[in-house]
Amino acid sequence: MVPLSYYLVLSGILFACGVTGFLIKRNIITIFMSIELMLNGVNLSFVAFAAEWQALSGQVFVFFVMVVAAAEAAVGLAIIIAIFRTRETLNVDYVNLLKL
Amino acid sequence: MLHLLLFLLFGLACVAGAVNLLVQRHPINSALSLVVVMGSLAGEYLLLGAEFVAAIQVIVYAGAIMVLFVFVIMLLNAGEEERTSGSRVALLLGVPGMLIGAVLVAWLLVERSATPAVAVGALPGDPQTIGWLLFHNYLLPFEVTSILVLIAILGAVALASQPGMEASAKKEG
Amino acid sequence: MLSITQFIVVSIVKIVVALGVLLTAVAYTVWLERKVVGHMQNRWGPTRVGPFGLLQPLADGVKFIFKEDLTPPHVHKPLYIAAPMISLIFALTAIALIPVGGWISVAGLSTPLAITPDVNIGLLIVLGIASLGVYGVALAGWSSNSKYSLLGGLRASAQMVSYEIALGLSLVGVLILAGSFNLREIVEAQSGTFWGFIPRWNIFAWPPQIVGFLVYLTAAYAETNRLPFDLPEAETELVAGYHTEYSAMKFAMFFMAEYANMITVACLASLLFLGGWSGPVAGPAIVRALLPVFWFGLRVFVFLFIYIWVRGTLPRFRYDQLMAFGWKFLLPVAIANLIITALIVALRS
Amino acid sequence: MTPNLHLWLIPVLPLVGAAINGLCGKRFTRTLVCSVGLTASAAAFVLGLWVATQPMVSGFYRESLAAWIRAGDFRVDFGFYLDPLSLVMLLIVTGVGFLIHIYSVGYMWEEGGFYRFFSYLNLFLFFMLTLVLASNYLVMFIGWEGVGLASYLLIGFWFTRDQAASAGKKAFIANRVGDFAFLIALFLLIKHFGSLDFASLFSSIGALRPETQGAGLLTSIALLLMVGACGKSAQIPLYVWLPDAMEGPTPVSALIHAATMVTAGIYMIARSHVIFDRAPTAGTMVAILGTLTAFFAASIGITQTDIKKVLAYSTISQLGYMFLACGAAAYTAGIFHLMTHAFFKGLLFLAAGSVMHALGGEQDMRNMGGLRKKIPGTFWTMTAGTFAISGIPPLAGFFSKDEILWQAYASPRGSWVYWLLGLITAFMTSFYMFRLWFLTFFGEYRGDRPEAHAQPAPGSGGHAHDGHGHIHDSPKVMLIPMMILAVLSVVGGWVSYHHTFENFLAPVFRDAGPTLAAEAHPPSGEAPAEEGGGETLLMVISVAAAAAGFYLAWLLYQRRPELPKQIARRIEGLYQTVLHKYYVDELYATLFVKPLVDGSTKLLWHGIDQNVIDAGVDASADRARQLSDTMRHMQSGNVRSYAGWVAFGAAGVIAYMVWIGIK
Repeated sequence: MVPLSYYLVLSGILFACGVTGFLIKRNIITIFMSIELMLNGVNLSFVAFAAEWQALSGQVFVFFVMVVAAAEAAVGLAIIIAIFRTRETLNVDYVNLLKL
Repeated sequence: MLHLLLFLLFGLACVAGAVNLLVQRHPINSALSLVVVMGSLAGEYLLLGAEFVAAIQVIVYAGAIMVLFVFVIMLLNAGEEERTSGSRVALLLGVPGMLIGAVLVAWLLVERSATPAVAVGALPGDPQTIGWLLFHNYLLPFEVTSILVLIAILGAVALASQPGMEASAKKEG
Repeated sequence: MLSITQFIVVSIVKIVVALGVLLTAVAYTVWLERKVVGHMQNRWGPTRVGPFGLLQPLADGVKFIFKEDLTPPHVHKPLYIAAPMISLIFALTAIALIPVGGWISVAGLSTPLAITPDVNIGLLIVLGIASLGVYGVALAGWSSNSKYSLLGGLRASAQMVSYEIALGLSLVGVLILAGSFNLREIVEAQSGTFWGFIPRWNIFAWPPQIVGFLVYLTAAYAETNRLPFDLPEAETELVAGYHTEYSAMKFAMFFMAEYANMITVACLASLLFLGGWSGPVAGPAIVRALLPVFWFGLRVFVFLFIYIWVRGTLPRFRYDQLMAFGWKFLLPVAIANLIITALIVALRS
Repeated sequence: MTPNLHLWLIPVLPLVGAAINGLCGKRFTRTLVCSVGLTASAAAFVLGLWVATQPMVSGFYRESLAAWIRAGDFRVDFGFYLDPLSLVMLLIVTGVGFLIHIYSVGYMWEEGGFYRFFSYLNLFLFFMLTLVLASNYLVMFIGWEGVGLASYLLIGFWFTRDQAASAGKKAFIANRVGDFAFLIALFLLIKHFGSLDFASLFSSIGALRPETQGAGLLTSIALLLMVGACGKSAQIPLYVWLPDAMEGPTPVSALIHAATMVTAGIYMIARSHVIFDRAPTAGTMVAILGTLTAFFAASIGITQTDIKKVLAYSTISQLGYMFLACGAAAYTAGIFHLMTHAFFKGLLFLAAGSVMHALGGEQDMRNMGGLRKKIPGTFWTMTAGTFAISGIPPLAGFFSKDEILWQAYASPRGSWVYWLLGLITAFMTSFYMFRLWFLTFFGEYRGDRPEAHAQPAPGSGGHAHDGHGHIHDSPKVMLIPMMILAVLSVVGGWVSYHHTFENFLAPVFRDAGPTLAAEAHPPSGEAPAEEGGGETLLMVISVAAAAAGFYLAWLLYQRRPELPKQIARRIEGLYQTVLHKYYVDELYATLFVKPLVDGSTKLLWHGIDQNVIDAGVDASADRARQLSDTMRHMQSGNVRSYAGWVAFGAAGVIAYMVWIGIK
């Protein structure tokens, strides 16, 4: 028997790691991975809450999250390729033209 | 007991993978560590009884999405990321803020929340039930997400296609 | 029901047996391939070592083991070493889910003829593990820091991800008919016959999964990088593709992984489409228990032979043809098959 | 009950015509344009005649189309109201309007903006009819403002000419003063009687208790209404716009500034007679104003040399007569004179227009003369008009003016002063009219251009519409309306024979109000006995005055043309003063215009607008720019910075919610 809060804390840690990655990583691809990490953390909390409330909806929503993640990955990677094609770099710190 | 051990095992794998994703400087290492995270998350799902979710997690995330990442990394031949200091805000505001938030939530969860203990397979999510839910109660969201995926596919194709490619294709065809 | 210790002991026994059988099968599939292709091309194939060169695999193994294991410079070492292991591990793990027969009871212990007990999402897990196998190839290609390998890895990852979809969709028809992910249940759903003589296999069932079967077969060739889809290791273009830089045991691992994968998909094919181990059984108990395994092995052998046959016959695709074929032909066909099956089943019920 | 008359159709038809011509007239041919315009006005006229033939039970007929304003128990309808008074106005407006439409076809044929002109004319008809048919003060006010607008547009018809444009503006602004007073009067009415509908309003006023009747309220309302009327009807002190309005095309002067619009004020006073009856002071004020206006305008008219200016001042003084009549509570006489004046003054303007037409836009009488032979048609019609206005029996002007003079003397509100001034005015009227007549048609032609089409004055009058040079009479399309009007102004007076007109209008003015009745009592005792003799006597006197005017004019401008110069030299100062219209324009310029312009330039424009408003706006804009100049550095374009902000904010939210949760 494991207290549910452990699962939640775990998902929180994963999410936090994702945010940190987004903040400190420079490589666009890695940043995308951080986003995936956050999504996974959220998924875990979904499943955990589903277990707590005995409601399968949580698990169903995980699928929706996965689908969205897949779509996001597809588009995002395509964008990354386009960026690399034009700017010859994957470092977000060099992709900062959109400013005043 | 065994349950707790397995939870800790997979959990530690998860955290290790996540932290490794942060500290590794080469994207492909990060990608692999993320694969580890996802695999062990599948383990956690199994512990919670969501077997179908676990399987899909492995197939879709580890088997498809991450392969895509690796593929792109290989395609763009991404090297080590150089430590440019583009943003002070991210370091000075973001990281501490995120840490504060995480710590607060964790503290609240552990100290203040009276969440019940869950047994192994607390909520068996077998394919039949999930599928039934997915195609009855959540039919509309399902269809909407399918449309979303379609749009995503089109967008990806449009984005990744070389500017001159259509013309050359016309020439050949 | 078994106690935990009994369970562990039985499992270990089963694992050892299975591994032995599998590796032997792998070795002799190689031998078989060389022989068959040789005869197809009007050659002898291996003849020197032992009768009909039956000991050739052993010789190869010894050679692999004693070869110098050299690591090229400028490779990404950890991944370079890890890659072959990854492929082999996943290839072997996939087998663990495959049931090869009914239940067997030895000394009062009855256990299913599969390493793992029945998992009700067995098929999904097999697919998942198979889909993980691509990492080995991709990483090998990337880490060995050579353009041939890199291209091989790229091709492998793209090709596998693409064909995985067609593969999965082609199976859904069977799943609809069986109504379960459990391989054993799927097989049992195919027991019996139509009108007494046609076996109730999925390729004969109503609606027949013959289309799904063919799609599966084709996609499986692509998944296992076999001809006519062996672009990742196309000798004529990319020396040896992703394992150009590998030698000795590491190379052997890739080799074994490839053939293990072949056997896995062959097993899946016979389980899903050809009624698994169903077949006439008679005689004493032990024979009753082992005959199905024989029928099963027979089917697998047929599939392996077809593999080799195709290899000896068909030329290699061009890469764009490969992709176009996967996305523009296989996938639509698989979807059509799925839709038709679903419709018929829905109308019938 | 009376049949449904569909009064609303009468104003709407011209509106439709105006819309058609105004919106797509540019692409029409001239024939099409004028056929549209004429059809609209003719239809209105015919409808008016048909309405006139309908029997009217209970003396009036009203219809309400829709509720316009509903506020509590106060409501205003889009309603129309027909009683003998408005019927008379309706016939005058549509009839004269129609004739002048016809005339304009010939007069404006050569002009640019032909469709514009007819669209404006129809628009004017619409508003004027709205004004006269209104069933409450607010709808009347719509028409009131509308005719102002139409007159502005038409005065400035040749807006490329500076005088024309400024004259239009002058008319508009002068009218604003009156409209302002009119509005205040309406507000007072709403405040104290809670209604603007004629019927209910007048009944409630009539129901006022005797001691409050004639009290300050009604007087002030009446005075304000009077100021409004002064603006519209060009009375002292607001008459200055009318002479300048002559910049517009002559048909406009005839229709708007002689026949119809300027009489709106008189109509309005007559319409609100119930109020004026109960406000003797206001009535007296009206009478005094009217008398003075008549007198001064006539005296100015004597010295003017511009043919249209003379007619303009004559119009003003005739309007003064009508005011005098209304002030003397002799509304019937006022309306009667209004009608006849519409006939002969419209005729005179048309004739003047035709003269100018013949002379290629020449307006100065000193350059005319001896046109009797050259343009006989114009001459004879003009003659009829002149005799009519001068009050020579038995023409129209004689009856109406004589009626007014008699009422001014005999009505309970009248006095011999009014009568005397009126008489002198009558003398002057006939003098300057015959002066105009002699100068224009007799003697030798003094024009410098026998070929009257050498270089026409820009866009004035419908000149030069044909190649041949000599002075010629106007085409039929212009002459026929003039002849009809001539006939009308010859015989128009007889409608008052045996008081038919009076009896016809009687139901409108039946409720004369107790005060007036009381004032009326003493004379009414022996009125019948004294009436016959006194009236004949006064009649003879006024005719004599007219004859004297004729003789003097003949003497000065026919027998001894050199005399006027000598007289002018003899009384140089007076002459100059009168010639310059008593310097009223200059007076107004110094009194009102200049302070206004200076104040708004120095204080409002430079002071407030530039130094306060603009400065404030600019300052705030500068502050905003500086602020955003510092803030914009937040937008570094670096994704991670944004993510940092987001994470920070999220942390804040989480902290807050945790705090809430554990509290």
